Amino acid sequence: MSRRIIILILLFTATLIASFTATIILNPATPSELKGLAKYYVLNTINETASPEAVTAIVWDYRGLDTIYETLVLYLAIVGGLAMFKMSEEALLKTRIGLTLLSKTSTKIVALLIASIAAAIVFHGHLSPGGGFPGGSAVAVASMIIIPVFAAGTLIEKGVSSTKLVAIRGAALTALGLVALLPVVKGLEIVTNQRFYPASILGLPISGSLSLYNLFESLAVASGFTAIALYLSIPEEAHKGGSGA
Amino acid sequence: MQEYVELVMLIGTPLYLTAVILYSYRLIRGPTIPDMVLAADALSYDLAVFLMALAVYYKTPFLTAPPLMLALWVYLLDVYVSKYLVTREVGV
Amino acid sequence: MMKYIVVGLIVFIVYVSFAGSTSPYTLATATIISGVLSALTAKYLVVDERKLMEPWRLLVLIYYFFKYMTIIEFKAHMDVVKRTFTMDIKPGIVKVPVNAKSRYARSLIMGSITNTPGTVVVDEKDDYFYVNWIYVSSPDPLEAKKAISEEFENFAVKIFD
Amino acid sequence: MIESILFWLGSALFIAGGVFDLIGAIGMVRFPNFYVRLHAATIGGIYGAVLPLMGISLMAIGIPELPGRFAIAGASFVTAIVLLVVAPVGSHILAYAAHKSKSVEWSPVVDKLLEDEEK
Amino acid sequence: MIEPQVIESFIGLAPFIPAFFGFATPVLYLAARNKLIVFSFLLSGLTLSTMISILVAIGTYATENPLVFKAGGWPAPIGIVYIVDRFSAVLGLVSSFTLLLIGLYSVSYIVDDAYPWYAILLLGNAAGILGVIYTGDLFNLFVMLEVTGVSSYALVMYYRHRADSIVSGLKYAFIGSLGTTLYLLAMGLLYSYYGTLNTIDFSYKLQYITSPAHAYAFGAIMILALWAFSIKSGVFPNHFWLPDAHPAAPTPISALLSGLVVKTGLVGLYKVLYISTWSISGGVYGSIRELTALAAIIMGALSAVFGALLMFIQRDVKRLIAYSTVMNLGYLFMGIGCLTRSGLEATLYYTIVHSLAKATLFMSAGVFIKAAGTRDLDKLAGLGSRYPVAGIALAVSTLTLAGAPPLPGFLAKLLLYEALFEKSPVIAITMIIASAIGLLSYMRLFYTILLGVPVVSWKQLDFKCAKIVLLLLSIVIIVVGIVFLFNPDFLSKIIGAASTQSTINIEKYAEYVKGTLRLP
Amino acid sequence: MLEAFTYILIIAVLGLNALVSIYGIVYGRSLVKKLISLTILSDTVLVAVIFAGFYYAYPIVPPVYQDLAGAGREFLVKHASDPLPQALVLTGIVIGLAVNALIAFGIIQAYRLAKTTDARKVVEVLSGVEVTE
Amino acid sequence: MITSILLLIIAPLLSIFFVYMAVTEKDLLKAAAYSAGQSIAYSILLQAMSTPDIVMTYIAVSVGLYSALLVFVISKTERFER
Repeated sequence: MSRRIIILILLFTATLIASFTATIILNPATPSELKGLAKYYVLNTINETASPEAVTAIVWDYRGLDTIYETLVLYLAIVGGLAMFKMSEEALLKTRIGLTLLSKTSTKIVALLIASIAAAIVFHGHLSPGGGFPGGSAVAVASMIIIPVFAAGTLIEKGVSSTKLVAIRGAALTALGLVALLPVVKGLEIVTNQRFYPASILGLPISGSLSLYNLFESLAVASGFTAIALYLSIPEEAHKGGSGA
Repeated sequence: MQEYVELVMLIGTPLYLTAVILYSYRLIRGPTIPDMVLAADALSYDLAVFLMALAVYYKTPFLTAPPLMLALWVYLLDVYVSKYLVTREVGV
Repeated sequence: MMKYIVVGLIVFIVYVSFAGSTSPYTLATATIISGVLSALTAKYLVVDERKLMEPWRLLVLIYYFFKYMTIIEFKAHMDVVKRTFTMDIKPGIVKVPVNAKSRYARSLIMGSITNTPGTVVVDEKDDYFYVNWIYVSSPDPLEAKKAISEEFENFAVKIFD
Repeated sequence: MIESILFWLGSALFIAGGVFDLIGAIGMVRFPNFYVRLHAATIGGIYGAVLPLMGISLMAIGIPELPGRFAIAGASFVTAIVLLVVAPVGSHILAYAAHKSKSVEWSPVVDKLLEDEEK
Repeated sequence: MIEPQVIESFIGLAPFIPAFFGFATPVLYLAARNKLIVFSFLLSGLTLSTMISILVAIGTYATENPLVFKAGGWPAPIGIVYIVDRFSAVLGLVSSFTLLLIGLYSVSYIVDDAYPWYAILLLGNAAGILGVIYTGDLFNLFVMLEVTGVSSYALVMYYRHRADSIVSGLKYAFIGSLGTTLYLLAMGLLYSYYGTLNTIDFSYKLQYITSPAHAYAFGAIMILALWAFSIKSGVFPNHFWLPDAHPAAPTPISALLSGLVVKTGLVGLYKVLYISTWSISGGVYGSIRELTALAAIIMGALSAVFGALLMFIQRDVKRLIAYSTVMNLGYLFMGIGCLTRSGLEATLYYTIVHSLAKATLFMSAGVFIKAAGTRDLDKLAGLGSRYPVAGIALAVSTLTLAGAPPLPGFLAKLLLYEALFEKSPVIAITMIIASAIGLLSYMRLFYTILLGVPVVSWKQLDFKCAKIVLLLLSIVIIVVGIVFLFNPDFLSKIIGAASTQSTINIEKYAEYVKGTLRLP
Repeated sequence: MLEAFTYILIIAVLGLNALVSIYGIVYGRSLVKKLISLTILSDTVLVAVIFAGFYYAYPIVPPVYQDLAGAGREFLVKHASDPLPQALVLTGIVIGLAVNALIAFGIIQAYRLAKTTDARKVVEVLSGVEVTE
Repeated sequence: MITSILLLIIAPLLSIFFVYMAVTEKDLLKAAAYSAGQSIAYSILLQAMSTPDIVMTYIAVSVGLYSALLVFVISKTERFER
C-alpha cells in the first residue's frame, strides 16, 4: 500500500462524503428543461438551415465562423509542426519492419470497413450525428493504423508525403473558405447558407452548404492527421545525422 | 414493449457495469503495460455493447456511432503501444 | 474487374447498413462511395481474382462463421469459464505446424485461434504458429495441432486456398 | 409474432453476453499474469461483445415502435463485424509485443518460442 | 462614399481574408516554390485586410452607432456578430497597418527555407488579432485568442535549432493554453447561468437576472476572464513567460508579439469590463465589477514597477525591450481598470502609440542584431551611426516610449497620468516612479547604440525592405505625435469620440445593438 | 434526491479532477507529464461545459429530427440535449488537440536539443545559451 | 431512468481514479494508458448525457489521437520520469 493509493482512497471517500452531505444539506433544484437559446435552435433548425441536426446546424451555420477559425487553429498547429520538423522523409524508406501477418491482413480489411463507415458519417453529417470532423478523424484512423502496421515507408513509397498532405489540407480548406466566401458576391455575409445555397439537389437533401463543408472538412482533417503521424514517424537516427543543435 | 426493454436493461445494466468496474480495477492495478492496454481493450468492447444498448433504451437511432468509434480507436491504442514495445520507434 | 465489383459491393453493404436507411440520398452517396473506394483499394485487397469467381467459397465461409460462433466458440468459452472459477491453469507456448499457404488463409486460422478463448497466437515463423495455450495438455506439435487448429485449417484451406 | 421472438432471442443474447462479460472480468481480475488474462479478455471480446451486439440488432428489429430500428440494427451489426475482425488482432499483437519486449514475468509449462529464439 | 450598411456586411472579411490566404499558400508554394511569390501573396492578403479595416474605421466615424456584422446573417445571440465600435475600429486599423509593415520587414529578414510556413503562421496571426479586436461574441473571442495563441507559439518556436526558442515557446504554449482553458470554463459558466454568449445581450441579461448563485457565477466569470487575459497580456503574476518568449522569436515576430499579440488580452478585458458589464450600477454585481477593475489596476501597477526594475538590469537588448513590454502593459492595465472615459481615452491612445513604437523599436534593434550577430547590448555600441535609417527609427521609438515631448509618447503618458490621478493619486505616483525607472533604461539603450564607441565588427547588410518599413514607421510616429499634440481638436475627434462612445454614450450604443438582436 | 446527488457529485468530481490536473501541470517533473495533465485539464473543462447545458429528462436524446418534415417537435423540446454547448465543445476539442499537438512537437524538438524532458533541467539549458542570432 | 442515473454516478467516480493515477504515475507510457482510461470514463458520461456528436469527436481525439501522440512522443524522448 503505497502513499499514492492511500491519498487516492482519501480523495475518493472525501469526494463521496462531501457530495452526500452537500446533497442532504443543500438539496439543490436540478435543471429540468432546455435553456431559451437552445430551444430556439431545436425548434428552428429545420426551417432555417434545412438540416434536421441541431448541432451541425450550429457548428456550420449559426456559428459557422467559429468552426472555420477552429479549423484554422488546427491548420496552424500542423504547419507550425512542419516548420519545426523540417527534415527528409527518405529515412523512412530504408528500414521497414512492420508488425505480424495477422495484423497486416486485418488492417487491410479494417481500413476498408473504416473508410466506408467514415464516408457514411461524413455524408450523413447533416442528417444524423457526425460530420466533417468525426468522419475525417475516422478516415485518419485508417492511415494511422497503416503507419505502425505496414511502416510509414509504405505510404511514402506510394507517393504520400507530408508536404503534399499539408497542400491537400490547404486545398481542401481553400475550397471550404470559398464555400464560405461565395455568398459575398451576391452582397450577403460570409458563411451564409440558406439564402444562397439550395436545400436539395434533384430531390436529395443536402442542406445547402452544410454537406459541402462536411466533405471538405473531412478531407482536411484526414490529410492533416496523416501528415502529423507521418512526420512523427521519422526515426530519430535520421535526425541525429543531419541537423543537430 | 417499453416495459420489456426496461426489464432487460434492469437485468443487463448491473452485469455490464460490474464488469466495467472490474476491468477498470485491472486497468488501474495492472502491473505491466500489456495488462493495462488489454484491460482498456476489454473495457471498451464491453462499453461498446452497453452504449449500443443505450440507443435501444433511449429509443433513438442516433447514439449508435460512438460505440463503434470507441472500439476502433482503442484498437489504435493497441497497435501503437505494442509497436512501441516491439521496436521502440513507431513509424518503422 | 471482378475484384472491383466485389469490393464495391462490400463497401455498399457496410455503408447502407451503417447509415441504416434506404432513402434515395443514402443509396446515391453509397454508389459514389463504393465506386471511389473500390477503385482505390481493390488492388491491395484482392490477391487472386479467380477465387472470387467461385461462390461456393462464400457459402463455406458463411457455414464456417455460424459453426464457429455457435459450437466451437461455445465449447472453448465453457472451458475457460470453468477455469476462471477453478483456477486450474497450466499456461505455456506451444508450436503448431500449419500447412495453409495463402496469406488470407493463414490470417483466418490465426484469427480463429486467437478468437477462441484459451488459445492466442503469439508469433508466426516459417510454417509454425506459436500458440499461447491456457492448459497445455501436450507440448508435442502434432497433438497440439489436433487440439487447437485442425478444424480451422480445414475450413481455411477450403475457403482461401 | 416473429418480432417478439426476435426481441426475446436478442434480449437473451444480450443478457447472456452480460454474464459472459462479467465472467471475463472476474477472470481478468483473478488470473495471475498477462498471458492467462489474455484468454479472459477473449471471453469478454467474443461472447461478451460480438454476440450481445448481434443480440441488440435482433432486439432492435423486434421492437416495431422503436424509431429507426433498422438503423440501430445495422449499426450494431456492423460494429459486431468490426469487433470480430479487430478483437483477435488486439490480443495477438499485445501478446507478441509482450513476448518480444519480455515485459511480463511468468512461469510457463513450456515456452517453445523462447527456446526457438535462443537457438 | 460607401454607406455604413454596406461596410457592415464586409467587416467579416477583415479577419477572414488573411485566413483564406493562409489556406491557399501551400498550394501556391508547391506550384511556384519561390520566396518572392509567397511573400507577395502574404503581403497582398495583409493589404486587402488593411484596406477593409480602413473602410471600417471610416464607417464607424461616419455614424454615431457601432457597426454590427452578422455572420451568416444571423442576429445575436443566435449567431456570431462582430460589433465594431470606434475603439475597436481604431485598434484594428493600427494593428492591420502594423501587420502589413511587419510582413514587409519579414521579406528581408527571413532567409531560411521554412518561409512558406512562416507566411502561413503570420497570416493566421493576423486573422486572430483582427478577430479578437472586432468580435462581439465572447466565445468567438476564445477561438480568436487561440488562433493568435497557436500561431504565436509556433512562431516563437520558429528557430528550431535553438534551445532557448523551443523551450521558451513551450513555456509560452503551456501557460497560454492553461489561460485559454480557464477562459473556456468561464464561457461554460456564462452560458450555464445567463444563457447567452453575446456581449451586449449579456449586459442586458445582467439587469434582470439576479440571485446569490448568479453573483457567485458572475464573480467566477470575472476572475477567470481576468486571469486568462492577464496571462495573454503578460501582466504581473503571469508575466514570467514573456521575457523569455519575446526575445527568442525572429525579430519581426518579437515586434508582432510585443506590439500586437499582448494587446489581445487588453482588448478582451475591454470587452468584458466595458461592453458587456456597462449596465451594472451598484449592488453585488457592481462591487464585483469594481473589484475586478481594481485587481486589474493593482496587477498593472505591480507589473509596471517590476518590469521597470528588471528592465534596468538586462544586458540582452531584446530581453530589455521585452521587459519594457511588461512595464507598458502594466500601464495599460492600470488605464483600463479606471472604468472612466478619460481612462479609456488614455488607454486607447497609449495602445496605439505603444503598438507602433514597440514594433519599430524591435525591428530597428533587429537590424543591429543581424549586423553584429549578437544580442548583447554592450557589443552593439555605436552601430547606430552605421545604419542611419535604423538609428533614426531607434531614436524615435526610444524617445517615444520614454515620453519625450514632441513625440506621441509624451501625450499618451500625460493622458494616462491625468486619468490615473482622477482615480487615485497613489496609482498615478506609482506610474510616475515606474516611468522614471524605465526612462533610465531607455536612455541607456539610446546612448549605447547611437552614441557609443563600436566594439565589434559588423556586416554590411542589404536591408531595403527593412529600411522602407523603418522609415515609414518613424514618419508615422512623428506625424501622429505632432498631429495629436498640436491639434487637440483632432484628438478629441478621434480618440475622445471613441472613448465617449464606449463609456458615456454606451447606453445609446447598446440600445442600437439591442435593436439588431433577436431574442429567442 | 438521486438527481441532486448526481448533480453535485459530477460538479465535485470535475472540480477535483481539474485541481489534480493543475497540480500535475505545476509540479510534474517531465514535460510529457505536464502535457498529459494539460490534456486532462482541458477534457475536464470540456465536460464541464457540456454539463452546463445538461438537464434531467428521461429519456434524453440527441437534438436531431427523425425526418425532414419536422415531426416530433414537442418531444424534442422536452427531451433533446442542449445543442449549443455541444457545438462549443466540438470547437474546444479541436482547438485543444491543435495546441497539444504543437506542444508535443515542441517537446520532441526540446529533447533533441537538450537531451532531457525534465522541465527544470530544460530551463537550465535555456539559461546557459549564448545569445546570438 | 435508473440506468442513466447509474451511469452518471459510476462514470465520474471511475474518472477520479484514472485522473489521479495518470497525474502521479512515473512511467509515462502507463500514464498515457491511464489517460486513455480517463477518456473512456468521460465518454461514458458524455454518452449518458446523449451528446453523440461530442462522443464521436471526443473519443477520436482523446482516446485515439492523444494516445498515439503520447506514444510517439515517448518513443522519441524518454519513458520514465525521474
